[in-house]
Amino acid sequence: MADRVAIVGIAQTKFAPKRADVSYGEMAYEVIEAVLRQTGLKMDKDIDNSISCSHDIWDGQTISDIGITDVIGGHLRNEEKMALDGSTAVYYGTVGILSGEFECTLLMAHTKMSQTDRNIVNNDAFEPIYTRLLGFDYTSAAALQARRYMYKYGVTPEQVARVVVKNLANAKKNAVAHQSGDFTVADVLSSPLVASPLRKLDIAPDTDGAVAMILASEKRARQITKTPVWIKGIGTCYDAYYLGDRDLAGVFALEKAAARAYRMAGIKNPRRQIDVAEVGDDFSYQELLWMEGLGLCDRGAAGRMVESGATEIKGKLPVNPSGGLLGGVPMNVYGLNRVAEAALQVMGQAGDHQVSKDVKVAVAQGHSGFCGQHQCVVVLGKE
Amino acid sequence: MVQKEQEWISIPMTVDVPYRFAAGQYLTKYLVEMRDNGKIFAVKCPRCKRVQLPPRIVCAECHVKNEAWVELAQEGTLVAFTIMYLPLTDPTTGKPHEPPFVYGSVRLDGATSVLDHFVNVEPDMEKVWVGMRMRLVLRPKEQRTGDLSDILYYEPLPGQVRPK
Amino acid sequence: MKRNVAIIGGGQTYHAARRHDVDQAEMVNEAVRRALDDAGMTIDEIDTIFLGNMEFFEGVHMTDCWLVHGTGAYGKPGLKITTGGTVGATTVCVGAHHIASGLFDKALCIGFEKQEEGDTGAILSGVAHPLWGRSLAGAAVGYFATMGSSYMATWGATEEHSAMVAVKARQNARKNPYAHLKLDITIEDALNSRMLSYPIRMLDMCPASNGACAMVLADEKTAKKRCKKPVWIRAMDTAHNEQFELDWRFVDTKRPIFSKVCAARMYKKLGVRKPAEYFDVFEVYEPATWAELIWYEDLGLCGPGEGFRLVEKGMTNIDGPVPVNPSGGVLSTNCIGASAMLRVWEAALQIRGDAGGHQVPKDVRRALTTAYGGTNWTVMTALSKTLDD
Amino acid sequence: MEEIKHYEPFEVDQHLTANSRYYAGRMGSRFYVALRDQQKILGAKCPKCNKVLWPPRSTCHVCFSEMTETVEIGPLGTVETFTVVTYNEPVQPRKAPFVYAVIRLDGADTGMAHFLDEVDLDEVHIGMRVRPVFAPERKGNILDIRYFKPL
Repeated sequence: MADRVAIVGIAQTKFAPKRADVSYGEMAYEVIEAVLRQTGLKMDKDIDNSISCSHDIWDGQTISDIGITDVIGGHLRNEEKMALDGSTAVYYGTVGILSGEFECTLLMAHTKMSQTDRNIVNNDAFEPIYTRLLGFDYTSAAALQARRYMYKYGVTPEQVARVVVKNLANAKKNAVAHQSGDFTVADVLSSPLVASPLRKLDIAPDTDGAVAMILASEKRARQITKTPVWIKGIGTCYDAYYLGDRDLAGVFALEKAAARAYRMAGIKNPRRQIDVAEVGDDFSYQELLWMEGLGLCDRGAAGRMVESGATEIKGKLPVNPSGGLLGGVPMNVYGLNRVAEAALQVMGQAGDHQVSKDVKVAVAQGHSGFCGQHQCVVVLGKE
Repeated sequence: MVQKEQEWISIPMTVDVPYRFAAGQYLTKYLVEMRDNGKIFAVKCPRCKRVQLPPRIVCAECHVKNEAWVELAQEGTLVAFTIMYLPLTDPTTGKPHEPPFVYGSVRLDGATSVLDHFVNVEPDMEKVWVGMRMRLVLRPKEQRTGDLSDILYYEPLPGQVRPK
Repeated sequence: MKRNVAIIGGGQTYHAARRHDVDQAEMVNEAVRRALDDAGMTIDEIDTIFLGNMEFFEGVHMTDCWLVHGTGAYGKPGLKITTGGTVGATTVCVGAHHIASGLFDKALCIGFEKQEEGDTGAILSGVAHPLWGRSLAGAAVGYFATMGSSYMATWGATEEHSAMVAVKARQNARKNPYAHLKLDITIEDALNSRMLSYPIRMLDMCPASNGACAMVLADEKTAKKRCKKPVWIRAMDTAHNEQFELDWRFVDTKRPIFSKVCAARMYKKLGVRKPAEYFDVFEVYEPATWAELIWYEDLGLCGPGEGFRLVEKGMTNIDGPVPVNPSGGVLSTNCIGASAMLRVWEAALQIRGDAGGHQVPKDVRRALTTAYGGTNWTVMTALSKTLDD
Repeated sequence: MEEIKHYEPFEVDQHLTANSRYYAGRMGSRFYVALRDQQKILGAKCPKCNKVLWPPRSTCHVCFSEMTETVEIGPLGTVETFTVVTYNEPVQPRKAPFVYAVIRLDGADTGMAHFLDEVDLDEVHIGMRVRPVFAPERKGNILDIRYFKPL
């Protein structure tokens, strides 16, 4: 029986625009083998169950956990697949251990975006009766959200561009990122227009890669590691589906997911209690929107906060010190990578992109569906 | 008065998603060796010694990485089969295989796994049986592309009589 | 598990080959409303919602997001699960874990498939590895055909035995108003149905159905307060099989098999020694007739090679000593995402005594259900009438 | 053991192609029949929230009430947000550059995502008043509205 759940191991591939050398199962094995080696755990003796996150349509395989059954230890054992963002593996893994059914759970998310076309795949997430034939994809939908958000709160293109400049500079210090560099606001604002107001550098690049993580009950965690990262709070929430149903400048689902996670974690004032945030910036402006949804600043204030430098790696409240998703992380892996990076900050093992302040509490956020319809929040902490 | 039945609207749509699949480290060797050299390679688990086809990175039973390769003989034994009467569509070409045809699982000598493929015998329960010895027939080299369809079919070794 | 979990309500749609009158959300909503009515709850009382669906079969990516108005998930926590044919049962596991964790008291689990909307044949072929077998298009029929021929060759069963399973399923389905294939067929009809892949004939296979199932799960306190006949989830387990070695079809294999391994773990958890006596009814996931016979053996209802004798003697009939699939099973109704959940819900109905025309004529205190999917995977669920059973 | 030999990455192109047919259901069928036969745009009215929702649906996503009443909305509306798309994909029915917008039709409480055309790309703005242009031959799908254009 467990009352607390900890992250006891993390492994990530080096993210790359394309991994032609491996199948998705082999790519998954890289991180599974690494996380087992890191923790000294044995698949058959120590791992009770596993949870994967991916989508059949991305993998090009009906029931695509077939392709990772062998490497994730599924043979004659328990594996369950969440067809949502990778953060939900942490969410459900935590629930499973709290239920008393499992003590040690292996999580893994993977996607090879290079093996298909993201806009064609994402077009299939638009339902066929009223929207799919119009040709929407996640980028064009995000552009509608970006415009509405910037209009409603007077967020400037320069403020949004600052997110890109910050994250790509941070990504230089992150060994697993594949897109990074010293860019100026002018560079971002002169990169090619994709779907106004979004430009090329505003959009997380196509990426192949995988992330694995091991969760354990308190008892097991103590045996496995000296630096467990405790999962203090978790929350998820669905927003409405249709673009026209939602307040696109709003953060309805994220606020609710965060409220649940914060209540569980005993966080009353996120601005003061949270030391670092890793949020789902698959589009630059979303970092601002999600910061507001997480209560890290007032509604509409995130742009000014980024401008002030407060979210820099050395700032008062660093956001995406890893370089975020703009540094290159595959879809569906997004959220598990967010949690992994937040956990590394809590452990003090983020390497060159470790923030300078002491990290006691970190928050990670992942989302699924266009414009962040399904939100997942994970609060991590030290002892 | 007869009420007009409601018309139910439906919207036809073709979902077509392109993929470029990477065979990966293990299947690449299998497909390239079969295509270029007409050889069949399997992997052998260092712990349980199972000889596995297709070659794969992990022995699922032992959770260890497969690193040893073995070349298999191209003769084996029919383990199970069916006579297929359905014109099943090959999703990669969109064309059906002409029924009826025999489809079977053959354990190549030296392998633990079976390899399923067409069996080139008359689709007649009297002409095919479990335990029949088979030979694997590849396409001519110039027609091979690095796909499982580089194997044309299995054919029975000559001179076999159905056991009583 | 840390807290006891009960099924306090459920519902299903009528299952059919065609549902031109509803879109996916409307169809799912039918099952959801029935489940809520059965539980005597409003959607506002539900804490969290889980959707199981194999969206590739409909050709829609992220059905959980689209269908929030049908499922009631708007503004609520929830997850989407896709694990193949097992998904309905996995969704119940996910729901049960959430209740047991103490984080939630009332969960709604939903499984559905609207198979007519997609391209079942193309998507089933996609189960094969893209570079290993997909171009050969053996599909599910070929797999169960080799299973059937292996079973006959090894144990001496005949096509009559699979026909008996085919008839039992469809005759039971006639007693179940929700079932899809309610066929008044005889053994001769089954034996004369169209040959698909020897020895599998048309009536040996499951249909492609449209339908949905939903269940409300709750913790012990809520269940005892709100429900007259809670059904308790006593144990759950999942076992997969590796990607390429599909040995379940070779009935004489010596290798460990997912189904037997999973059953052994379940029986150990529950202290079961004689499953045929311990459980009063079984709902198994049989996509083909031969699979049902093999389930009998793998679940230990009889010895190896004796499964066909059970059906021959009528032991697994609705009024037999070991009733299996009184609902008509997957052979009569297969809406993939819902099929495995229907097994659990039908077993719960038997325990409540609410199965109506297909209620087995005895006191049902315990039930076992299985699921089947992927490359030979299963999820098993054991239910009981009271926590003392 | 076989000597270590290097193999170039081996990749294979395939398609997964599925022929689907989607049913619009109770509310969807009413919407498309009215659009196709009368060039009318219908929303659904929630008996509890009193909100008019587009697209019409049988359950209110907010309060879970069953909805059976449809009301005519639009045809005029207001742009709530928009984007100019500069790239082409096979799934798009129009050639780039084109404009997507979310349009709040008069009388509706939710927006409709659709195309905007016959408009100077520099002049599109939030708050712009627009009206629909219907397809001359209507088949009962969302492209029966070709696009919206400014008043």
